[in-house]
Amino acid sequence: MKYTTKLGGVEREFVIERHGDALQARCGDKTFALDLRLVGDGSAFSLLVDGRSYDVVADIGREEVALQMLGQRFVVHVEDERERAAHAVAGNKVGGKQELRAAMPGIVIDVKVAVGDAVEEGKTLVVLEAMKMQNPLAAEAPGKVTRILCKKGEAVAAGALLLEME
Amino acid sequence: MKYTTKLGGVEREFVIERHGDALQARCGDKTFALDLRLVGDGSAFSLLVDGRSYDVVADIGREEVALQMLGQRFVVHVEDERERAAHAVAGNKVGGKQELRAAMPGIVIDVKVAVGDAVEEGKTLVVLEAMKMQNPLAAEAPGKVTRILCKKGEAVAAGALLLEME
Amino acid sequence: MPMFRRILIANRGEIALRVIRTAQEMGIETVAVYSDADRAALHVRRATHAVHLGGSKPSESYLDIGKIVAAAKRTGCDALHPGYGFLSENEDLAQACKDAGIEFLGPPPHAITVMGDKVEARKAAAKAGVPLVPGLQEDVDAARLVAAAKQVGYPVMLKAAAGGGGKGIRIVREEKQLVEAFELARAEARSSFGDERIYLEKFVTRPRHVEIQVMADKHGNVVHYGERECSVQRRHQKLVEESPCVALTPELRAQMGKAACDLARSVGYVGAGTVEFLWSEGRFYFMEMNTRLQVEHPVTEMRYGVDLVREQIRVGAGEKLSPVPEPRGHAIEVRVNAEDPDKFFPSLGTLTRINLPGGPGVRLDSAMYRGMEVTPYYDSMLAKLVVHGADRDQAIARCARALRELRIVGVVTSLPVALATLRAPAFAAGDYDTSILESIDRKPTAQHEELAMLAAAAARFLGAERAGAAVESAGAARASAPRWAMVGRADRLRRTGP
Amino acid sequence: MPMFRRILIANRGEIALRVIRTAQEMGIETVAVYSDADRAALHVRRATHAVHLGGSKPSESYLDIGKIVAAAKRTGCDALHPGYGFLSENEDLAQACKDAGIEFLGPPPHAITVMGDKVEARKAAAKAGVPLVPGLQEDVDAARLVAAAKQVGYPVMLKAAAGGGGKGIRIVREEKQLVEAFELARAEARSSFGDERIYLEKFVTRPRHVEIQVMADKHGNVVHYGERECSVQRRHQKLVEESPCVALTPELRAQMGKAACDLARSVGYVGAGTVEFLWSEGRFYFMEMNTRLQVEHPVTEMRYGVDLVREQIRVGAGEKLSPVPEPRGHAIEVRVNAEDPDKFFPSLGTLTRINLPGGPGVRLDSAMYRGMEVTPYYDSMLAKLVVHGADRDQAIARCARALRELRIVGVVTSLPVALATLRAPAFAAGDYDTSILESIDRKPTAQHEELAMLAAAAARFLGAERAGAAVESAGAARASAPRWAMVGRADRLRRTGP
Repeated sequence: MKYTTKLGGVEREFVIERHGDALQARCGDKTFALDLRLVGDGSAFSLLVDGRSYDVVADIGREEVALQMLGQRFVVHVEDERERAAHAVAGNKVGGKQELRAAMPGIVIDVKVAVGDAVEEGKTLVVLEAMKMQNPLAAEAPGKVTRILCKKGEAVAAGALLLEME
Repeated sequence: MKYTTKLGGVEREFVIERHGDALQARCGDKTFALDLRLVGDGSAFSLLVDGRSYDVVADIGREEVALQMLGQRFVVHVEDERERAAHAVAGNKVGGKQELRAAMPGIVIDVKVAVGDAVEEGKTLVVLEAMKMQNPLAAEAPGKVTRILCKKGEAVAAGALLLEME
Repeated sequence: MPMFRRILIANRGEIALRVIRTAQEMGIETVAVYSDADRAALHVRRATHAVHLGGSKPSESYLDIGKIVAAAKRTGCDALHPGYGFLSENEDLAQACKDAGIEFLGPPPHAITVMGDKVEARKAAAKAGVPLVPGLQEDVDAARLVAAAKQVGYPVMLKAAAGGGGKGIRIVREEKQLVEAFELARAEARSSFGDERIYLEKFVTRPRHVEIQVMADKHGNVVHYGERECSVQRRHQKLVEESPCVALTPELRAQMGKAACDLARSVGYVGAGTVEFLWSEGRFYFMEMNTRLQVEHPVTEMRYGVDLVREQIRVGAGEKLSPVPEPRGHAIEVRVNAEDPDKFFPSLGTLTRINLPGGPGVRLDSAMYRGMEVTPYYDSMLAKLVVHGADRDQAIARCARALRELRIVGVVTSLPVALATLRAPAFAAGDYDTSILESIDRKPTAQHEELAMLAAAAARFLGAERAGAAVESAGAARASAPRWAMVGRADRLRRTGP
Repeated sequence: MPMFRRILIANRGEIALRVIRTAQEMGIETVAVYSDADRAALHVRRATHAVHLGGSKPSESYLDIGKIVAAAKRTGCDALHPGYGFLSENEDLAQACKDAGIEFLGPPPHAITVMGDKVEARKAAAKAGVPLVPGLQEDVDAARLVAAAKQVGYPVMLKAAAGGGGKGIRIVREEKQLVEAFELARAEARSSFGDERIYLEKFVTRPRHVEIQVMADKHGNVVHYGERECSVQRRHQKLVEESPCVALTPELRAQMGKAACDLARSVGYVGAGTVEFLWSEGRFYFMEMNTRLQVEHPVTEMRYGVDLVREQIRVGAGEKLSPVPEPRGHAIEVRVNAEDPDKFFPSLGTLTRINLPGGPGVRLDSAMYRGMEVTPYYDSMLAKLVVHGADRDQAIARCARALRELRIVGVVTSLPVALATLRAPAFAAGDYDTSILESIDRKPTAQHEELAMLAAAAARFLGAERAGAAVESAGAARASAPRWAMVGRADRLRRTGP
């Protein structure tokens, strides 16, 4: 199976194949001998790459795999070849909608923008208080605010839609 | 629900009832206010008895509940009133058959009895080697050896029937 | 006075558990209190008794003095430990305990009151001969400012009395800018805070946060257990603490220890307390005194082989202080918070996997357990990892090793920030100040990123193989597939559409 | 000689992990080796490299010198750590390493050979002036026996040279029984072992097992780190170890330390070793020397603040011994085995839940993880819990506290035996010998049994309520019911029928 992975602006394609007990991964002209083994209940695995050992904890989402390994946390975007083909067909639209949702229950301390505002990437849109801390929620990409669905002082539930941008 | 519990030769009956959020247990003329809460995945629970706190890990079998609490391990025989009624009907036979099974894979080092031997409680029947240690398997009750299904030097699987007594 | 029979712990989380552990070792019973959210919390399960207080909001439970004191009376407690946070520095609780005949395991109410007021605390420190950041606080006018600034030396800071958290601060580098800056600052303070009071302080360059652990008994004895260096902070929250502080000379350490003890003695202190100082260019200045056990007290315990909670309980019961052992080696503590390591944004969820570190020189203080929900009601600290080594290099290497062993799944944690700090050359050299976190590069190497991409592809491959196997073996799949297939958390602003 | 670049660890389980931890802290890479059963073991996951050896039987993997040395060569290792057990006291491995130019992190082959042979070891000890249990070993006949017995004093023991594990031992209390007993013992030995050699030893009353930890470098320096008391044993397996030993006076400790160092020096020892003594009535006698790191080495590490594996690696690389720090407080280790606490019968299964202890003064060395299978291939030790306290009472209380925090589900463990030992009056008083486990009462109180019965009924009630809820909410049930309803283990002879 071929996997397209993206991390920090870099994209790599890996072809992983099983030959009996052994696994092989190819990336360009490099080849790796893999040995993979699930540990316990399956959110962790032991990965040997050419005899080097990595203790990996993985949280596998639909599009993203969040990994704990090497003392770091990586969120890698992964598509297998079928998903990639499906996306290629659906793609080619320009722009896109951004939704700002509350990741946790909290209180809206401030709304920093108004409908119609053009905002830069990183601009704080809403300030949410949760766990004794004020958390600025920022735009992930530039765009224009199209809807605001919360107001200052309001208590919001986890997952609540706070704001939309285009 | 009424539960009959047995431990170390002592038998106690507990009637446990729910009144809304509160639970009440009765044992003879004693009454206890209970507060029970499962912890995480459910093999552990927090038990408050009249405000006293117990951290309990439980392994619930069909007839026995193995508990870790108070720094000890208890294996309590529990029947609810339906099970007790069913057993009462099936019961009243005299004697019983004892089976000696290998609790783990191992090698039979010695068979200490022969068919027809009358043995006391605690008499070593078979010596099984596993985990670098020799483990004497003893009779749990007095009886007479009726069948021997293993022999010295033989490797046996976990659960294998080694010997029967009556 | 005999030892206590039963202590109520007016707190939750790891600090409640910390107190329970020592009480248990001393043969003293404990009463845990809990909110709705904490019914199954570890401090409830490990205490000998537990009392429900009320709703999950702190105001309905852990901050309700009336409920807490009533619980202590009802359960026959003869002492109360306030932990840190919540009501630990509340003189009303201390007073209510006193009135109820329950020993409050902290200082007398008066000491809490004095140290809780910045102006009073400064006055007490000055009276006890503790160095303060030089400046001008009272009767401020332009002429007196110019004179004071000349005396302390430029640069100086103008601060709004009503400011805080970095707001209302202005740095002045030359005398000719001072008067104009003062007028501007005053106008700004008036409009921002409705309070135009301004004061002047020497600008402290490259400050380090260094604090002294003190302990006092009821017989007039006050001792200290050396210092803790707590300069690794983000948003004024400490993240990594160590002892000893590489910047202190033995002379300075002795001076700071004496100053801290003098201050404690001057307010009739009893129990554990911490005097916080700013260190800059070889000098130290009083910041404030925390009249309770600190989060980072285990750093001191590891170095001195002492149990500070035990000492708190002992002096509360009227016993005399134990002798202070000789310190040994080097200790480091790392706080592990449930928060995004990039934005320090709290992360909520259920802990589905916890791998704890172990081996030589490693201590973990935590009330987390598998299945625990991280809720928005309380602070985000999940665990404190504390290590001890024969020297600083070994302690740093050990801390990094243990941090790599610690895995928490279900929320995002600050672990990578701590590891990056330990790896940072400035930290390794010991040459850092309170701004260190701003300058640390946490970008993974290209090689590590490639490995992560390979691992992610491998994880997907394994997942797909297992999904295939699951169809063949429904039994095996039921046990493991749901967890494996669990969709990742979405803590971020998601993009929808293509 | 420069520090090593990469160490192969010829072992598994917690000791392999122990070595990996220190190597990682020293910046040295590690190569784990593993059998089929250990592919997902923690030592494999935490090492920087891993090499598969073969089948799960030790003879196919961890005992195969050829495979191990080949793996070390292939992976470019410049050192090899043997751990304990397996090949750790095998002179052939030490020699094979030497021949391959790989540093064996243990003594030279000659020292292993001498100490591995009981007769040679006794001779070496005698030559080094180390006290032996008095008796008669050579040229034994009736007349010489009578003379020897008179000299050492009754009672005496007659032992078959080919015996072992308590077999072939006969106690003689009076001279008039001696010759007859000798003839009987000789006949018995001939028929039982095919070897009629008998020797005589003084009967050592109420013996304690006390051992000295030594360390030697390649420059002729030998030091010791005091003693460990290891008398709490079942089937000659240690269960609880502590340091210091309450029975030793400072003078005796110094004598034993010197004797141990002298013996090590006399055989050209290098690295970590332990000299085991019997202590009885204020005297000590040489038992044997273990030419490797002991299971219980963390007891010493906790008291001395030293990393013995680090010292092993350092002296292996040709460095000089570090100075021995002053010992502090009291340390206790408890081994937690997967075994029935009544019959010491091994217990196999999958670990479904692990709650680890924490807080002050607690160290855990373990390679267990949730989901791990306990197999019959290797020994049954799951974890070592080590605690440190300011004094013995605190250490005992702390150890009991930590043992209560430790929960393991999936196998039956020896935890209750350890807790009962800590509670036993003889242990608390320090007045015990190697027979202590036989006399400890482990029967729970009637009150605890009643509570357990109530808890069992409550567990059933909760299970039934959840099963009811599961029908209503299939989703919730799928996540939790299988584990909850898991059938208990059946380790015992079951009765079938009514």
